[in-house]
Amino acid sequence: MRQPGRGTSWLVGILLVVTLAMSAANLLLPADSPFYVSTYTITLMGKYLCFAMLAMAVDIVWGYCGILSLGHGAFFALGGYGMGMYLMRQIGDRGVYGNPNLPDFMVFLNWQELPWYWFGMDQFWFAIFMALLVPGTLAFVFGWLAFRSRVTGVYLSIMTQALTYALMLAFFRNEMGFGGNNGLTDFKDILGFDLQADATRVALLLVTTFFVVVTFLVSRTIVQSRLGRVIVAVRDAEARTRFLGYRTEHYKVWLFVYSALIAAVAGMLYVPQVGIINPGEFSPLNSIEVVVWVAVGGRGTLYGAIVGALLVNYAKTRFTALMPDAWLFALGALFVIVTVYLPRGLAGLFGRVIELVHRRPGRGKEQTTRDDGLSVAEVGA
Amino acid sequence: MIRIEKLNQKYGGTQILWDLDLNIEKGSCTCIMGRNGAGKTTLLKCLMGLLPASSGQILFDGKPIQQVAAQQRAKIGIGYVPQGRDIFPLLTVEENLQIGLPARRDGLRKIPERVFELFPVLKEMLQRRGGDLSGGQQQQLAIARALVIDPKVLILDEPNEGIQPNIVRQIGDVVTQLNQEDGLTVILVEQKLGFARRVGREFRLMQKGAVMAADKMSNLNDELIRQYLAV
Amino acid sequence: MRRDTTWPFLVTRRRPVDVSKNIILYLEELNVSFDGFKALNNLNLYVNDGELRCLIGANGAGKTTLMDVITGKTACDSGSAWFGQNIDLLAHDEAEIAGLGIGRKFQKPTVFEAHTVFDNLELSLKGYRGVWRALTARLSGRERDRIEEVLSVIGLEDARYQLAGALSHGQKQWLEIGMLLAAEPRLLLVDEPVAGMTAEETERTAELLTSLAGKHTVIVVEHDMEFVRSIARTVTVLHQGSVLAEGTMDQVQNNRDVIEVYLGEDA
Amino acid sequence: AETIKVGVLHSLSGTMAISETTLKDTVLMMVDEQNRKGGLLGKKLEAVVVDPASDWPLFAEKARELLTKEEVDVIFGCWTSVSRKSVLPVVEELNGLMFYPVQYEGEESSKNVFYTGASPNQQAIPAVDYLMSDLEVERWVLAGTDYVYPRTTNKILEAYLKAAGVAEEDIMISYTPFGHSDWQGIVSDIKKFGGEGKKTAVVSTINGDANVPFYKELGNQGVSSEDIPVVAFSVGEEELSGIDTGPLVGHLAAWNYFQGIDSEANEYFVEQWKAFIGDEKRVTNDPMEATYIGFNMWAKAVEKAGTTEVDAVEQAMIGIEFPNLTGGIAKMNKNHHLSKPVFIGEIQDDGQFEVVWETDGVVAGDAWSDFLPGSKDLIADWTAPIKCGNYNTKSKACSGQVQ
Amino acid sequence: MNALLHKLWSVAIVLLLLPTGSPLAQSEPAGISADSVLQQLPGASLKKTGELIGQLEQAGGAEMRPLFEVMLAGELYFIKESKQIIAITKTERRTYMGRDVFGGATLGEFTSREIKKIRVNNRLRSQLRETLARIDLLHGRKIAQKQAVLAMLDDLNEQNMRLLTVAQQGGVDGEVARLIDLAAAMVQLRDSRVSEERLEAIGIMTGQLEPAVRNQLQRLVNDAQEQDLAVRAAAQKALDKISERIEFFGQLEQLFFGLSLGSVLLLAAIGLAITFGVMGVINMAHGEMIMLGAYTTYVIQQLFPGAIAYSLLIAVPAAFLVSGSVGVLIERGVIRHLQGRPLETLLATFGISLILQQAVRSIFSPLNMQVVTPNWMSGSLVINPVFSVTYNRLYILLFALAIFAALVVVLKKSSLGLNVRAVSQNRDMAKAMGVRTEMVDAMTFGLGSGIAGVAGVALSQLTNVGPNLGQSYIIDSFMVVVFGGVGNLLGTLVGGFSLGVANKFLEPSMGAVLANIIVLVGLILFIQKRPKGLFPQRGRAAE
Ligand SMILES: Nc1ncnc2c1ncn2[C@@H]1O[C@H](COP(=O)(O)OP(=O)(O)OP(=O)(O)O)[C@@H](O)[C@H]1O
Ligand SMILES: Nc1ncnc2c1ncn2[C@@H]1O[C@H](COP(=O)(O)OP(=O)(O)OP(=O)(O)O)[C@@H](O)[C@H]1O
Ligand SMILES: NC(N)=O
Ligand SMILES: [Mg+2]
Ligand SMILES: [Mg+2]
Repeated sequence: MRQPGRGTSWLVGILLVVTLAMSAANLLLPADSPFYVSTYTITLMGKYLCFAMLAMAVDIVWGYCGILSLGHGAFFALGGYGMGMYLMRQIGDRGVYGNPNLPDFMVFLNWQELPWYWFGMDQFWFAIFMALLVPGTLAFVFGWLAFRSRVTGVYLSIMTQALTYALMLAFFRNEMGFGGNNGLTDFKDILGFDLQADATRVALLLVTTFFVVVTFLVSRTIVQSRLGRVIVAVRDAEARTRFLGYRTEHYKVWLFVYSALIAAVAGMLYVPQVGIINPGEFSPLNSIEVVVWVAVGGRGTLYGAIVGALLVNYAKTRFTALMPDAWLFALGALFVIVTVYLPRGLAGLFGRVIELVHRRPGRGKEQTTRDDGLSVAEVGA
Repeated sequence: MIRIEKLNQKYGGTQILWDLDLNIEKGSCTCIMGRNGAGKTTLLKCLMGLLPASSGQILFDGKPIQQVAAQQRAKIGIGYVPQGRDIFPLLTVEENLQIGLPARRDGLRKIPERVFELFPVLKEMLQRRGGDLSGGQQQQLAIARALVIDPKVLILDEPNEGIQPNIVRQIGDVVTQLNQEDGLTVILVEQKLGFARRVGREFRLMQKGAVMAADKMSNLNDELIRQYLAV
Repeated sequence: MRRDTTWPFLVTRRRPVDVSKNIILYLEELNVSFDGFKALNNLNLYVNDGELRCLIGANGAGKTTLMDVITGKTACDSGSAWFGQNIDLLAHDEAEIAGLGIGRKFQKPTVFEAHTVFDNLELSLKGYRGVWRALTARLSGRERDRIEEVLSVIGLEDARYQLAGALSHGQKQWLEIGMLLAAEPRLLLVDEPVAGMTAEETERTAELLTSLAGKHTVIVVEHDMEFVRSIARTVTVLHQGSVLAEGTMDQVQNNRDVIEVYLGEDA
Repeated sequence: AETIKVGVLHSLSGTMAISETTLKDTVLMMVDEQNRKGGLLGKKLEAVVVDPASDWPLFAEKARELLTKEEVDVIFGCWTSVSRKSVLPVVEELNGLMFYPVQYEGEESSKNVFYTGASPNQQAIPAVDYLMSDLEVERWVLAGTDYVYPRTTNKILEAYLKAAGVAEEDIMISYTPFGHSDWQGIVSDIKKFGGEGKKTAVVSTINGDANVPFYKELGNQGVSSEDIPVVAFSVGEEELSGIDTGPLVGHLAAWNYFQGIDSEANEYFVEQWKAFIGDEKRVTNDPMEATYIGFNMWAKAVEKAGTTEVDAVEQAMIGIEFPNLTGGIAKMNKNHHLSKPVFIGEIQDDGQFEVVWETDGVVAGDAWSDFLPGSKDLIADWTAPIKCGNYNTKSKACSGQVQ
Repeated sequence: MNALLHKLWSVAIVLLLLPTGSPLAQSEPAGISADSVLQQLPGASLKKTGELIGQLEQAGGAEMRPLFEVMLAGELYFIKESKQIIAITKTERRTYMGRDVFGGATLGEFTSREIKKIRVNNRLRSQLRETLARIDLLHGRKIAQKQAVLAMLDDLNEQNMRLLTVAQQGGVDGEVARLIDLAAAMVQLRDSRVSEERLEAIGIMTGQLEPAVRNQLQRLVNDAQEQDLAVRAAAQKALDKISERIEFFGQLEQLFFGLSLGSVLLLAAIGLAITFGVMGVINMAHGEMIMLGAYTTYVIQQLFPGAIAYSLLIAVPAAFLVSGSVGVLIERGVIRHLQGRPLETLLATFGISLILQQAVRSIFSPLNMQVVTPNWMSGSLVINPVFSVTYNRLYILLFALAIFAALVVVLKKSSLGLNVRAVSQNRDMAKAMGVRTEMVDAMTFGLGSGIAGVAGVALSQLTNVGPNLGQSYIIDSFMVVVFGGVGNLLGTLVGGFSLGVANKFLEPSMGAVLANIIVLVGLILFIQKRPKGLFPQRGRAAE
């Protein structure tokens, strides 16, 4: 039986419709119309969707393959830096010092020339290429080393954390030539379009939505293919899978690289929309937060990852404004409550609701829950 | 000694035990048989308190114990040897045996010698990790471990799975010995007819989560076997 | 250092096993020890192609360890293990060995619990195991038939959409045997297949294994003597990590040593 | 709108909450006070507080939220430079108005931002002057947290010291990460560096959290302020309130304000603060004064302009004067930086500073340092005809950021 | 022989110097009276004050001691109106109690408006301290004497030499005598023209670790004017010898730093080794347990302001109880519901850590709290001038080891240890064996959290006590536990110390940041080699 991605395609539809409507409302309606969507909301939505992509990236490795990565922020940030470097070079001589060759932060710290790794970053295609190549290679090398040596479980998790932590420290160093703690900022335009123009922001949102949808569809294809089932098999009984002749480390490496690339693309889309990339993105706590989004949404389901990322970040936005002094209580409580009462996250809740609505006849037995909370329906989603 | 009435059990939405009744006499040695998936293990787990029953009654010495937690059931004298042995893999053999000591009612805090009399191999293996033992050794350890708590009832779930013939015999002897000399009530789930016949004095046949037949072992005839045990 | 080839990386991985001498498995002078404990002790064993070999021996004699060595799970301290004339098993890892056509059923049934019975079988189907292939694989009609066939052999037709995790112990045993069948390996290593099965089922398993022999080579480890007797042609008895006796069931059964360490008096 | 909205963009959680929460409360206090005085332009002020949570991209998002969703008329906010850099494009895009109250590295002047904290020439250079002349320091340890403020400040100081004839080998530079907590090795190195016969001092641009373990280690390794004094630019009364100051007596800090400075205005301010926060033990510090001056100047400018409209207020701000809490008058210059006095204080055992030196008058804050090659030709001037934050006096042009 | 020569030399110096005047200017030199100097003190500039102190020493000598002491303590004020100089003690109620500087008689309370402080800065303080040292050298205790002589080594002027000689004649022994001899040798090397004398002086100076010695030798070696090649060569040799010793002690110091950092890592990780290592809970709130312990220390110090010396001793059990009970609450309230879902404990405990941080922020303010270091924890154990061991680090190192030992005993000797392991390996089976699993869970989590709290007490002595305290240790803690091997306490010990030592040995050449990065990368590579950490769980079951 093919497991259908039932009840999930609608999510893609809703996303598309909502973002298109928002974009139209922003561009076509006058600012005083009650249906006008402010650029603030557009940008916010763009950011959320980048996070949703990142969440999917984590979910693919964690939810489906049991690789709990506490360092996916690293790939996100590397992608972001790639884009940031491009945007930085686009500033050209419009920086405060008017130096056409060096970014501002290099000028006032007395750099004499552009470090070699900045060369070519003024070409969009090259920057994108590097922004994929670097995190992809890092994921490959790290994954290859780790999976080949059969580093698993918490050991792997903590190593991913060490990885992002080491990168954070490295990028903090001003000698690295990435702007140290301040990172890269003050971008002006992308591909010749003014980054501050509403139309550019809307376009960025639409591009992001496009990538979220593509990621979703591709990932869904993957997890529903036999590959997807091998991956789940690896998660549950890696040794057994190996004895069936599957080179589990290859599966893991490629999945890890795929996931890292998604994270990198998310990072690339994130930077022009929020306007800054700095080493804070490498912080291990950031990566842990991503895992938390996925868990809240329901791991092992792609749409759960999206829903979790959107919900938690929306909650954060609202709470930090509504109760600036106490929002952490609310957010913390949310995490605790979801874990205790919704073992399969929000997706599990949906799943149950949907199940109640139309119990499907003809199935030999009902869904049975494994102790880690996965069931057939969700594994396929 | 143990009386089960109208026991129902579900995994999620799937019902496994259906209005199951079972009566075990004090001092008896009862063999529960049935096909794969009939619900034998499930029944024993309910009895041990490791699975919640959705309805029904379990009486131990006349007292209802559905609400009693598993650890308390160990203390009132139910010893359990699970299917698959479930040795604590990273504890040494000695530690595996010590775990049950506090549950003894007589306050003894030393592994009783009797255990080593019954299973001399264990004495040699005291300092090895339980998980490293071979299957048969683990099985012996599992029985020994259950005996440490000085139970009144001993529950064994397929104790001979994967055990070498002479030890199967030995286990059979031990069980008989415990039952007859020490007066221990024994509940045994067993698939192998030979062993069941040799050790058990009564039988219960299960099918689809219910007890279909109960009698003295001598009355287990081919007809019953074909009806309830053949595939 | 590999001596069989000068440029090992040039040799394609997939070579059909060469059984021209009619022996499919050579195990020589194998030693395995754990923390000083000798699990295998200068073990020598040869298995003919197409044979159904029973391996018996006391608990802890090293039968499972032997299978671990053959399948690449455990590295041995010394000795050699060849698959046919041409393949050095010690130079390959688990996945490669499985790819060479050595399948295994574990002593403790291990199946993919989050997958349905059907998917478990699908994943076990014989075929190329590469990542890309897995991504593009579609179940062919032939493969589907094969799965149905296996399902009926193992008696789990009704449970095909059930999660394997929800099967009972015995059902898992069957499923694992099914997975082995689906993979159609050259050499089957079956560790205690009838543990937890009823007499009837035991018989069925015996039939199944006997029917496999010839086309496949089967090594069965079992403690159920009736079962062994019903299928065995050659029986090897392991004791403390080495071969104690080998021969027909009758020979073995009357061997004093075997009776003493394994079967017990009046077996 | 019937109220004038004042946005407060300070972290209330995360690593910077420790410093920034105080500034949020200061703004709230100022808003209260202003409302008690009848508000501005006949309207009440309303504070809108958000929490950017020490998360730099979140600063940008929150700034946008304040400006577009809440439509605030002015923002008081940011502490770290990176947060300011993150917010900058947003306030410029949306033509907002922001007051930044913390000492910083300079090298910036935006039409939409007023910098009321010290720039390096109002803190670092006077401090080094004091050490050189009064304490006759000959060897220098420049110790900082590895980020842009210490880097820039130390670049400037290095150039300055070398210009003053200090040899290369008499300058030791050391950078540590944020929140560095194991100072054993570095303090031991400093001790060795200072033990070579010449009077040595440490110029510390070590950031907030790393200071407690740093000073503890100094104390325990027996480095006293008499052997090797430490002059810090990021350690104020608030930071000291979390440290057992006994062993630190005599170490120094350079600021534009100390709580201990005697003046009526200051006494009133301190009392008002303690009453507002409801804690007798709470202290005041330099960024609070900077907030205080900034807020009052803004209020004056709004009155002067008769509107809260950003362009009008921005022009009105220039030239506005307001009394410092420490006496004297602060003035907002054309480059959006203040003229303020500079004080050097020594730490006392009650966690307060004792002023041991002060500049004669006020020092005008430089947006662009004279000691950095890239910026020595730049000036900022937001009045006509230049109207530019980075005007090159050589090429007579305004590079890049033309408004 | 040497000693004899040396004696002679000392006597010679004394004879040489005697005519210049009595070494202690007890008598008042012409015209200057202490009183008149004192009158100039109010309102004097800092520079002027320095001069005045010199004059006061000349004029008043030992009599001025109380004045100098009050001044050094920053308690010297004058009454604005009368310009009278008084000593002031600040009271708890922020009022000012005046007393007579010399007599100590109480002069009543003053308000801050009536009086003004006589300012002292660093320079004055060190001048005062040197002055006091000079006074103390003659009638001080040994420690003061030693300090005084050490201070003088840097400045061997005539006045100081005179003082030293007098002191020596007054009878000193041991360390002080050695230092005075050293001073004499240094002067001899500097002032003598006779090659042998100078060589002999170098002989005495060889191997001495006092920085002044090294500086003088260094100067001599670098001095282009120095003609005497033999002396120069000897000086170079002496310098090399000294450098060699310094190098050795430098390594020793590095090792101690490493062990100390290791002990901090161990302390931070040890609680996690239980909650995470043994129970398998990915406890993101572990750092907050440490934080609670640190805050408990703060609260204890607030509750017993009079007993700072004992505050840490009280805080240890208190912190154990506080963090332990919070741990038990968390276990009972949340973790218990997550059985069989170990990975999700990450999510819940992350939420809890946010809540605890914010709670502390709301209750105690976001500021750092001031935790006082008791006297016995401050300062350092000076082994020689280039190697000393700070007491706080030393005690914390010992404390960490003690905690570790205690924990090992608890887990090995009590049934708790056995039960925890059994529960974590097979909960159902443990239940079936009569183990009260819920109790065991709660106790274990409580134990792990309690130990984290105790670690917090120690860390409060090293770092900020603020809401972010926990966050700064959580990453390192996980790293240490994993590096050592999950579930292995000894691994945590060895892991902590080796990471600490590695870090500290890399730091001098790499800088703190790069050292840290290299250690992290090393850790990642190490785990490739040993995927289960330093001390992996072994056996079949661990696979
Ligand atoms: N965790 C579970 N979730 C859902 N269903 C389960 C679970 N465990 C067992 N079952 C189902 O319950 C039924 C009874 O299982 P049980 O283990 O009690 O059988 P059994 O009689 O002991 O079989 P065997 O002889 O094979 O051990 C089986 O059909 C099995 O599929
Ligand atoms: N990883 C390991 N670590 C330590 N000892 C081991 C390990 N694996 C196996 N052993 C030991 O090796 C011996 C042989 O074990 P093995 O499992 O091969 O026996 P077996 O013949 O399969 O027994 P059984 O019939 O009971 O399954 C046993 O004594 C076992 O304790
Ligand atoms: N601007 C500062 N102090 O970061
Ligand atoms: Mg069963
Ligand atoms: Mg075996």
